[in-house]
Amino acid sequence: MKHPLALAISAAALAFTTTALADAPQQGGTVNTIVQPEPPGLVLGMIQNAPTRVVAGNIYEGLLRYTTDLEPIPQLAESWDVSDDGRTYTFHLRENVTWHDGEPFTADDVVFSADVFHRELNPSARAVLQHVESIEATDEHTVVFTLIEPFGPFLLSFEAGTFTMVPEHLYAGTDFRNNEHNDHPIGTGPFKFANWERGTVIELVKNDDYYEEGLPYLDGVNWHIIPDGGSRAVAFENGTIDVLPSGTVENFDIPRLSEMDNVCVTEEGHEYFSPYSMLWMNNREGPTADKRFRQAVMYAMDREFARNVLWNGLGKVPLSAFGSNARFQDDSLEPYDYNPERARELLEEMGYDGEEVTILPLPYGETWTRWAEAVQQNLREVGINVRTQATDVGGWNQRLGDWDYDLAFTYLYQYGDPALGISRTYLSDNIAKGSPWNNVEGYENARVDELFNEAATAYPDEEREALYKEVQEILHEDVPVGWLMELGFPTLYRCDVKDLVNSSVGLNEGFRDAWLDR
Amino acid sequence: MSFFARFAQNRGALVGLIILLMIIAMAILAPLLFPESPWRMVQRPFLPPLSQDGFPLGTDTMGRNVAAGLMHGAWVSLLIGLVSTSVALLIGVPLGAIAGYYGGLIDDILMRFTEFFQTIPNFALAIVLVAIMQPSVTSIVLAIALVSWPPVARLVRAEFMSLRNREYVEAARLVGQTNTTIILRQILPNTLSPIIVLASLMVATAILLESSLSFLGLGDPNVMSWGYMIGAARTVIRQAWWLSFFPGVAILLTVLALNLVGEGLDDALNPKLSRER
Amino acid sequence: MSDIATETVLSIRQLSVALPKGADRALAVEDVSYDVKRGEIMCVVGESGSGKSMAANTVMGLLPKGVRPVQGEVIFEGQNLITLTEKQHRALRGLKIGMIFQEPMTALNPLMRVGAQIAEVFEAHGKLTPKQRQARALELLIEVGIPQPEKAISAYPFELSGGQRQRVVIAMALALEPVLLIADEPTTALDVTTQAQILELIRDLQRRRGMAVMFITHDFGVVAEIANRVCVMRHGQIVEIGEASEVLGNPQNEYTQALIAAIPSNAVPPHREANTTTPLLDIKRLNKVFRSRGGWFKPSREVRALDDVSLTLARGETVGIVGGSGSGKSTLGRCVVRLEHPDDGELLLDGVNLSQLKGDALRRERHRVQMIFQDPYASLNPRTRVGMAIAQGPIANGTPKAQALKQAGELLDMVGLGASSVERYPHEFSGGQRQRIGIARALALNPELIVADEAVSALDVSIQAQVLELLEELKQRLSLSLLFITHDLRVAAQICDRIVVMQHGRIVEQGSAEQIFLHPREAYTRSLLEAIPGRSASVAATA
Amino acid sequence: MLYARLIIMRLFKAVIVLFLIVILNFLLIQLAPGDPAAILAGEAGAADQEFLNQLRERFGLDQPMYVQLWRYVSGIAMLDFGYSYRLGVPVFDLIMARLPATLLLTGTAFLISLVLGIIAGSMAAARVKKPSGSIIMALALVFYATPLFWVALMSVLVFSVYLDWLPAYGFYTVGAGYTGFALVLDVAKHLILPATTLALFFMAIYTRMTRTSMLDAAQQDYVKTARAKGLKPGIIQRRHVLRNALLPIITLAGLQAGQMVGGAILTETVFAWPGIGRLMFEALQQRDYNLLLGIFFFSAALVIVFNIITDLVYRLADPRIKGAS
Repeated sequence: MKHPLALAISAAALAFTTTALADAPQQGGTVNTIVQPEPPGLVLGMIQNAPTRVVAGNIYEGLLRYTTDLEPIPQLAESWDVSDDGRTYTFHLRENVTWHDGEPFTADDVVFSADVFHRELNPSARAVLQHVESIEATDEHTVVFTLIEPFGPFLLSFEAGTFTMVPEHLYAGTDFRNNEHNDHPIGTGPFKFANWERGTVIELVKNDDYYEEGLPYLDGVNWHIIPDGGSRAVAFENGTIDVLPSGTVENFDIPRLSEMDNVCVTEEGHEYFSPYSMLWMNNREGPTADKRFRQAVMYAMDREFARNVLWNGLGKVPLSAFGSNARFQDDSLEPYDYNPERARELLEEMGYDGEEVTILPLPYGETWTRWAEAVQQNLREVGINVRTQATDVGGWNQRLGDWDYDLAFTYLYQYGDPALGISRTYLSDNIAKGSPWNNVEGYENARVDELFNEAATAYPDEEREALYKEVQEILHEDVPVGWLMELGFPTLYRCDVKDLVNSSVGLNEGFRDAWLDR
Repeated sequence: MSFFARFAQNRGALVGLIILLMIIAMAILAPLLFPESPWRMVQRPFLPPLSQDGFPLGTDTMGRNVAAGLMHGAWVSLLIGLVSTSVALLIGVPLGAIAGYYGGLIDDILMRFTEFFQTIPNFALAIVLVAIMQPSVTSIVLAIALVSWPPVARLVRAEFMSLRNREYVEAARLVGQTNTTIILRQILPNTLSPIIVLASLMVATAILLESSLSFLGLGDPNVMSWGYMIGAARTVIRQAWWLSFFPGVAILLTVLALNLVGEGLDDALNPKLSRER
Repeated sequence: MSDIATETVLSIRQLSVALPKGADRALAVEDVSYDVKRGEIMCVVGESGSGKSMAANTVMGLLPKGVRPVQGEVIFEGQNLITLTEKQHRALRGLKIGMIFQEPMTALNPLMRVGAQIAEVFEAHGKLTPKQRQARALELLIEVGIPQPEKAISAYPFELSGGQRQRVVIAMALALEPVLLIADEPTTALDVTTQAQILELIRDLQRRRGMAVMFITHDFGVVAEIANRVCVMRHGQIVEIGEASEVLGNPQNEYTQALIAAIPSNAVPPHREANTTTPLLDIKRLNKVFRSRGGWFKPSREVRALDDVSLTLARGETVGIVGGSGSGKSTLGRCVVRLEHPDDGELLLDGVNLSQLKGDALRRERHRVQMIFQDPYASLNPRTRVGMAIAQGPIANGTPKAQALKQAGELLDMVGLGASSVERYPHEFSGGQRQRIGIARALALNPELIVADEAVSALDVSIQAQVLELLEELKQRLSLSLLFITHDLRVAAQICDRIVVMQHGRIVEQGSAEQIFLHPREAYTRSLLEAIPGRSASVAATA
Repeated sequence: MLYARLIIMRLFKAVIVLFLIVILNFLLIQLAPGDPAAILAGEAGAADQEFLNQLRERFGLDQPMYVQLWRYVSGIAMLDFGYSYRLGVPVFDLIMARLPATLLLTGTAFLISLVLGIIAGSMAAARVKKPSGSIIMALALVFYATPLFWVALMSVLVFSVYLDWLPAYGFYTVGAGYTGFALVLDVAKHLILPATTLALFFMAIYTRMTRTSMLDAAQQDYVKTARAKGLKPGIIQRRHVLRNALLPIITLAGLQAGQMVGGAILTETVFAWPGIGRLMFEALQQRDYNLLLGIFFFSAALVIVFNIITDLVYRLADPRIKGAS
């Protein structure tokens, strides 16, 4: 069954392409949108959380952008070469780029950003940089990265949010976190920081010196801060807000809002992150340590119901550890369909004695709370004694970091390549207390470790594919975590905002090409 | 005039009592009328009220029966109100009694302590306490109790201060009764009527507080309370008004009824005031 | 003069006033008729619940809610006040009829200056300019004899004493020179000397202005002092009415006779002597200072309540402690029963010093001295059955409960209430009966000494007499030793062997009752004696 | 003179209370699960131990608790509230930026509720046992019993969404560029819904309190005295009954004024009002200890300030207090 909203989205996408072709972009106008929650700061590279990315992605830039098919396209790097052994990457930079303060952007900025700034501050960049042997500026506009050994997903690592370019002339030699420019971020992007009224609005204005001729079309973007979901919906309804980024209104509001006149919806713009929702299951102790119990949980959950009722029919019910946007997915595996009978059998087989199992919802809003309730009820109906532990973000982090849970909701970004976004969940050397983002479930399988490690550095892709196929089979059988859903996040906007989403990070850099047909 | 006759003279109080009894009946009958868990997803989501047999109040975001939730919720809301009030009384009455009876330095210390609690805005403190203890029925009850005991302590203290020099108390002291006996036998029974009146209002306030906490997402996810229902329905208020409307009305009626009963009790227990009305 | 005295100002004819449903009787006042004439003071006298104030309130149009006249008429200046509209009635109040109330402490608005409150009377009837009103207010304050009237006019009520406040109320009532003044127990809340002054003031003003005064009181002493004519009421009906001298000197009605007989006699107390001279209580140089607790920046204040008080009481003797408010007499009593902790000095009871005992040691000695309290309504726990209230003491001191309750029954029998009262609650008893219960409670522990603190002051005269009689009888029967504290010399004279007069925490004078009465040595004692209302009148009557 | 001494005395006490509050809250917050570093790391979506350690060291969270407490308390003594962990901005600046909005909202609501409550209460007291009086009291009871957030939601639904008369959220129209009087008008428009919502509940309280207090005062002897003077009922009600009835209301209002800061959390959340109630809730969720403690400090200070103001007003209203001290 296809949910009505999902149908609406494909129709809108069609309409969108036709009108986009018909009209020529117009200059001018300001778009009002929303950022939720209020970001802690705007210096991308120092802070990588979602609200910072969505605002600062329009101020800062990376070397590359990615199409919705995750193909790299130029941003600050005009072109790039990869050596045959897959160890040397040479980037040729644009020559006419200046920082917002007027200083030119050069290869030294790249070396500083990658080798100094990100190594110190940025954990996700750090994970990639551990494969890098050296970074050199061979001339003012050329940078060479030399890797220790081939690293398949290396070219996917240069997105603005993960690998931001920061101005060396302002940051070199300073205490980065207390740098005076943190209050007034300086980037190379299409918009400049203008004003931030805490609790109310962040205002960006057009960068007149932007290197892409004619861009941006808009005069500015205002990011409103409205803490209540209901108020955000009202603001969109009464026309104050033009664009509702994904996740800023509750899923339950989306069908109603999308049915309004002059409102368009798109599900695109999340391909790079491919948020994948999972159910951590503690592999260390309790009933969840038993593989049969974990399989029973997979059979007990009605994931189609959740997709249809809670997610408006958007997203995909996943097959296994690899999402559909991930490279090397093996789609021949047999899905864990909703089958309470099978779940009960498995529980009986393992001799489940009714021991209480706790479930930790993700404290990110109503949809997640409802979902936890649905799963709780699903599990109860096959005879599992479940109790929900309510918590806030702090408690959730703490419990996962301390492995103090039985079942817990989460979602993780996949970053396109299994070596970037997937292996981290299953590698045993990634088991460490204190973080909710590593191998939190405590799954240990030597063969899986071996396969993942080999695949990351194998070259070329055919070799990687074979290794990943075996990993997927093992994981599918072991169910180290529950695979809930590949999330579909719709972006709602007035149809007269054109060319809004055109890359795999969507709104994070969407206003670069956007224009108003008013 | 008998106690009930005096109570029933206040017509509002009688109405309140009837509403309250109905709500209590709802709570008691819930497991009989809706033996299934109120969490069960039994029908299509967002079924409007009266549109289908067996779902007089419709269904919620996930197809759960609103009527079942409302009935089961009565039990939870009343329980949270009663238990948190009892805990608040357990804290406030002894503190107030000791402060009021002994006076002097003990009184000073206890009252500074009470004032201190009142200096932190109530609701803010409740939120912090629930967040720290993590939401559960226990933490909610404790948090509500911890922010609502100071008025009890003050009331009891004031009563004790005015009663401790009553002649019958002095007489009790003179015949050699111990302080504990005097506090428990002589003074406490005579402070009961204002305490009962205050307590009935506190139950109402506690129900309101619980619903406010739930609204902010600090409710216990394992029990179906009215506050939870409104909190959960808040995001869909536009497309499904009935989801927040019915529990909202339920809270309103309960709080209203408790207040009316409280006033009635006040009239019946403190006849001096009733003449003024 | 004579024609003035016969001009009827107010005429009440067959007035009946109904109480709201559920009250203890249907009519507050039944078929009452009397006149108040110009230039006379008409005293309406009766005990509590006699309905004596109801007619006055009808005249003023100030009946409580739910209380309404159902029959008769009230004629004032040719119109029937009962049929007036509220607005018409309002025009008379303050202008033609003035009123004084019982409680001067609460009769004035605490938030308004005295001058403004007086000026309001003129304002209410649209007289004078604001400036003139202040001037008149000052004149009135001078007229009612307030000390420092220029200061008093801008004072707040709390800055004035009770007597001064009552003068302010009188000034307000007289501001517009009313034809009729109604005074509802205007001196009951005041102490003896102040009462005498206020009575003098009212009589004086009445003479000077030739007003008609309707004076409501429960005290025959006051009646004797002030009345031209008397109307005695009981249960809402008039039992006797006539010239003051007639009614007082030659009461016709049995009830009136009983009331007059019950007045503590002014006759010289009989000479009595204690049976023994063995000292039971020996108080040596007792001191007590009350300190108001100061704050961090606020100085504390001190009141010396007992100043080197020494006193002995023989076994079987009754000693009266007499004094005005603030004399320290109550503090002395409370120190003796150790409800207060004396600062220093000795309190020897049969040789044991009680003054510095504390905690359990004190608790164990408590049964030796017991107290009878003033307020029969406050001295019994409303939620404790009478039997239990009496038995509590013995139980606390180790007597088994059943036995203690049995004794309680016997004691109740002894104080004339019957053993069956054990199971009843205090609210089922009248004030006098409750006081008997209080006496039984005090006796339950077989104390060596009983302190009676104003034990009969809150009772109606007739009840007072009965309770005093009971005490007298018990005293004889059980050879009690009694410390009898009272503000009323007459009462003291009735029951005491010896009298101690106190003022400002010191003993002024002590001696046998006879001696204090007939040959007071100190000026203070004399002033107390002279202030007794009706003293001259009743002495004359008995003479 | 007298006031000056009183204020100094009260301020001295206040400082002690505030220090105790700081310490208590500090300890309380330590009990909460999770710390700001973990949350910031969590939001980033990917964090390693090194990142966490960096953050903790930066925030001083690696120190033993007593050191943290000492640092914080000695900071407060110098009126240094530290930096917000999450926003990296001085706590003092953040609070000062938000405080005016809260004060505007609560102040307006407070005045509306007090004035209307007293008027409604007096009217109800004058109409005891009449239908109009009963209707006022019934309304007050309903407002009292209705959950505040529910009223807020419903009023947005009715006045913003369906009728489109008033803005649904925010402090002013962002991007409209109003200045001067236009800005004042704009803010006023935004203020109406949240202030009214917040005021309703408190108005109900004042209405009930005023009525009870007036009926109480009407029983007093001095009212009988006033009637005996022949004063008109209106004057008696205003000058004698109401003035005395207001005394307990002043006390209550003082208590409520302080508490309104806390009560505004719900209103500020629903109406996206950028006040400190909302800031507090966010700080709590983010475990932004410094910010949270700072807000507690300020709201407690507000309560104390209101208490002192109440005392002064009470002294003005009741001459007896002045005389007693």
